[in-house]
Amino acid sequence: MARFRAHVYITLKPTVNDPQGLTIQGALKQLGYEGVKSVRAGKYFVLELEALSSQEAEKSVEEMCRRLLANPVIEEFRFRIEGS
Amino acid sequence: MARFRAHVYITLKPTVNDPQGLTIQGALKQLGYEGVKSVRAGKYFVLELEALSSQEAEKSVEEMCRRLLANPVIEEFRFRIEGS
Amino acid sequence: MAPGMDRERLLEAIALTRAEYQLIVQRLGRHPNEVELGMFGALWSEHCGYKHSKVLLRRLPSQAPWVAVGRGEENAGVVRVGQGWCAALKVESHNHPSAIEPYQGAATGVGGIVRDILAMGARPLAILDSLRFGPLSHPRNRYLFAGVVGGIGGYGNCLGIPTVGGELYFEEAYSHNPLVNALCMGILPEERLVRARAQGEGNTLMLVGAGTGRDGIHGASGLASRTDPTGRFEELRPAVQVGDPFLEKLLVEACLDLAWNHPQWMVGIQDLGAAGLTAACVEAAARGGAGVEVDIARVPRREEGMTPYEVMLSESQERMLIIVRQGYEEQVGRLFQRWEIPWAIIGKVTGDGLIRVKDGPYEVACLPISILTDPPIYEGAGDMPPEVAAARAMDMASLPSPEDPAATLLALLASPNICSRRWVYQQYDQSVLNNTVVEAGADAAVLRIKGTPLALAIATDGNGRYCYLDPQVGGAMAVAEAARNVICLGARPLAITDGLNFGSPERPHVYWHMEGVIDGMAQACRALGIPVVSGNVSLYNETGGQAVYPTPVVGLMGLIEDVYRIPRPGSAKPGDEVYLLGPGPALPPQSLGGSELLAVMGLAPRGRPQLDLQLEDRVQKAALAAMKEGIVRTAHDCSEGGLAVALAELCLREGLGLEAP
Amino acid sequence: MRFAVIVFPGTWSDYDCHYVLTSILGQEADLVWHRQTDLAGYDCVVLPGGFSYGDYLRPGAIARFSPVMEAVVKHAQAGRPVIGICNGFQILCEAGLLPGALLRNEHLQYRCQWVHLRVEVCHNPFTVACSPGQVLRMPISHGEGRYYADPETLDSLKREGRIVFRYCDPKGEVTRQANPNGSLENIAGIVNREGNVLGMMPHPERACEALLGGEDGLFIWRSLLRWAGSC
Repeated sequence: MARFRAHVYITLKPTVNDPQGLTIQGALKQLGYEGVKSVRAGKYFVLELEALSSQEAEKSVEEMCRRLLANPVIEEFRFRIEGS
Repeated sequence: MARFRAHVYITLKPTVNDPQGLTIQGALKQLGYEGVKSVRAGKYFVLELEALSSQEAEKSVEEMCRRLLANPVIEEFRFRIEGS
Repeated sequence: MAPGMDRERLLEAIALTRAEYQLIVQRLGRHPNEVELGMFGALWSEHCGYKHSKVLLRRLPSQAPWVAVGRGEENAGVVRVGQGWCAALKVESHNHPSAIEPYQGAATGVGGIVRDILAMGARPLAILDSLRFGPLSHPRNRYLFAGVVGGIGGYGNCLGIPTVGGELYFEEAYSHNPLVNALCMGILPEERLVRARAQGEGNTLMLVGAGTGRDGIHGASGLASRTDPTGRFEELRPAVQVGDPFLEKLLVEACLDLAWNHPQWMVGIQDLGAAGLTAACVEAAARGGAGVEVDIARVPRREEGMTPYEVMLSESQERMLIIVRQGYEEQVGRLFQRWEIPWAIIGKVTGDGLIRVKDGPYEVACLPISILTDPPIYEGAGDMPPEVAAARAMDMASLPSPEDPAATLLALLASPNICSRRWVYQQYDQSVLNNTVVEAGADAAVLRIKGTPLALAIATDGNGRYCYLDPQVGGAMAVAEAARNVICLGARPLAITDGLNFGSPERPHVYWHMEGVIDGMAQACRALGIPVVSGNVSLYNETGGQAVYPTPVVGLMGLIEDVYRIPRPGSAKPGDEVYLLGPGPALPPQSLGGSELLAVMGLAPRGRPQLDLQLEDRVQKAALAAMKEGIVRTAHDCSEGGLAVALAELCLREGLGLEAP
Repeated sequence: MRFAVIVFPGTWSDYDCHYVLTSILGQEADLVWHRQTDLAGYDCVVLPGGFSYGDYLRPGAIARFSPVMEAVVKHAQAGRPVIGICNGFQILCEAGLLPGALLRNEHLQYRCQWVHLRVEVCHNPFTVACSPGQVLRMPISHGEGRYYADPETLDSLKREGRIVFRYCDPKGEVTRQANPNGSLENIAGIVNREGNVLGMMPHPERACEALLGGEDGLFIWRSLLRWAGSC
């Protein structure tokens, strides 16, 4: 078994409105950061996992995202894996 | 002015316990992913911003994280910027 | 929705039949264009047009001296409760979106029902949630249950409105179609009553709140008006969106600031719910007997490149339409500015009885309001399903009596349909606004009206299994039980809002249940003297031809004259005597029809539930009279699980034992 | 005594605090919109409960930048009392007026229930009318109420007697079962070094009438009145 670290990024689908992102953008503007054109808020997970190979790690992280970590109705996911 | 995209990653400091991460790890185990040794839950923001240069973009994103996006008492932040 | 899509696929997408299309062409005298057809699809949908239920709903009594705004008139029903105060009441369903995305589906359901109460100029006082899922043994149902409860709490708690009651059932019949009905109750001084009427030629239409996006396109006509033979809802996923309770809280405060402090600046407030801007403008104009002109180029958007069709049908949440009196636009704009809410003038009231939609200089739609608000009405034909006839015929006398009654009682108390609901309501704020006298967990919640001795008791009831076996008796029991629940807290039943949930009305078996339930409710309302002042009908709750139980959700509000002298949970003392009012304790086996006992014994529903309305009325009046005399410390009603469970629950609640001969 | 009840976009206990202060305690209280920048003339500032800015990003993370907060900081630095309830406590921590942070409840759910609090110290404006060890009963209603502080901060809070309330059982025992959200050492309320700024998660304004379930919340408001009367 080898140790891997997976970085998972969950974001709302582009078609889904993001009131939290809008509110944060408003706050940044109030703080003087006029240059901010948009903010999208999402989730970030760091997983430490053991797997036989990086391919296997990739496969199981993909499944974990599809089955649990992301809500397919309103969210999308990306991830990258480091052999640690 | 040039357009930049900033990816901001906010994580709890290691000293702060993370019940959400523990709960997700438990759920993944129930789904059969025994190989998952730990899960840390955090936030992921994508900012579209205009700035004169990438250095300026770096500086303002750093400030935004320090002043608003992360709470220094309990959180750490990293970010990377793409010139889009 | 690609422009120029051929008519056939467009009709299918907006759930209009060919015959309905022909009717439009005939009444209009021409073919409607694409935007116009979309508007018809929305307003002639089952959800907005009540095509299959209007005939039956007329049977429900809706008049009483204390009714200020009755059923069908406005966004919510309003009744006078005394000392110059009125209460607004409405229930709404968000079943289909919650089946797709439980958290946001339920959350936006709460947002919608709160805006209906707000549109009457009422301060929202309490929320109740009436929920039904498939058995918890199935992971999908656990996911839906946790998501819906999370969404209701997430939205309601952020609004700062207490969620103080409701009901919860788990039945196989709801596995593919959970029911999520949300009720809201509000109060207002009678002179601040607002009507959603676009009237007064030249008055201004002002859209306030969130930006408009492509959310929920076909929400009204797509989701809620179609059966789902192959799980086709997945395709309409963008129909579900993320609610923004923060913006809605600002909307509540701003609209009440306008209605209570500056009523002279406006003539009406209308919520944007199903069918978005189309329904809001048309319904407000219809009530005002006027016309409207809307320029969608001035509608603030959240997405680029939206077509007129999309802007008129978008169901983006947290938006209200204000009909501003001419000349006060600036003051109203400043008021919403002060509350940090975006606003935009999007049109005006006209006198020609038309809705005229413009996109800058171009006119994209022009339709008579009278045709849009007059969809075809269908009368169905009912037919008792054979499996119901069979279940009723089963002999109840031959039922084995449980060998170990104690173990059976424990099994009943542990059954998901009876056990404690604390896991749910401890996630809901119970006491914000400092009005909650009796919190969730009692027979009904009680909320006081500050500055008066008055209080309002509120409960919801409705057993789908009873209605499945005998719709008449089941419908009547829903009303009777809701009345009993508020009476347990010393309140006189005042008004009902009913959430009706059925399968496809085009199927005779479903129509037989629907007609029976409504008749039964009407009978009980007449016998107990309680008017129905508002409601909602949700149809097509079925998947693959399998419909949910016919499920009426009766939200009933009662009036307490003196909140300091009501029976309250936890006030029984050792030595107090316990009286049973009504039939029993020995009852014929038939009374076990559709009971929870049979379910716990693993038996399929059978027999026919029983109810004697005249006796029910006498029991309720006697109980209230005893409470007025001040001789009742606390009370509880018999429902699922019968007398044994009622006595056990009473002991648990009061923390005392019971000796029964 | 004159109270300023601050109203941020999304606050909802402003009405409850204002009602208790005026209708029950007969004091003067104004609802002050978060854009106001002058709090001169007020004896006590109240940061009420609610979901300021919808609790987006973090509870209180955005409200702390509201224009009124500068005046709140000045008020605190002048030694005058500031009480932050629930969201108010979160805002005070985000603004650095109080140490530590309020994290998501350990069971990851919103929790509304009546709790018992043990009064740990009484030499401050908020509990001067209480006796040490006294048990108060009032509601909590929050999703992020788990108090956290690093070990050094915790030590200084203890050494300087700045922990004012701990969750306890009806008899006053500080137990694990009595902790409704996983807060460090059952901490429910703390004060700053000078003792004039209090943050607490439970809602005293919801426990001021027997009709609504309890009157122990009055001890805190009456302490403020007594403190103002004495100095």
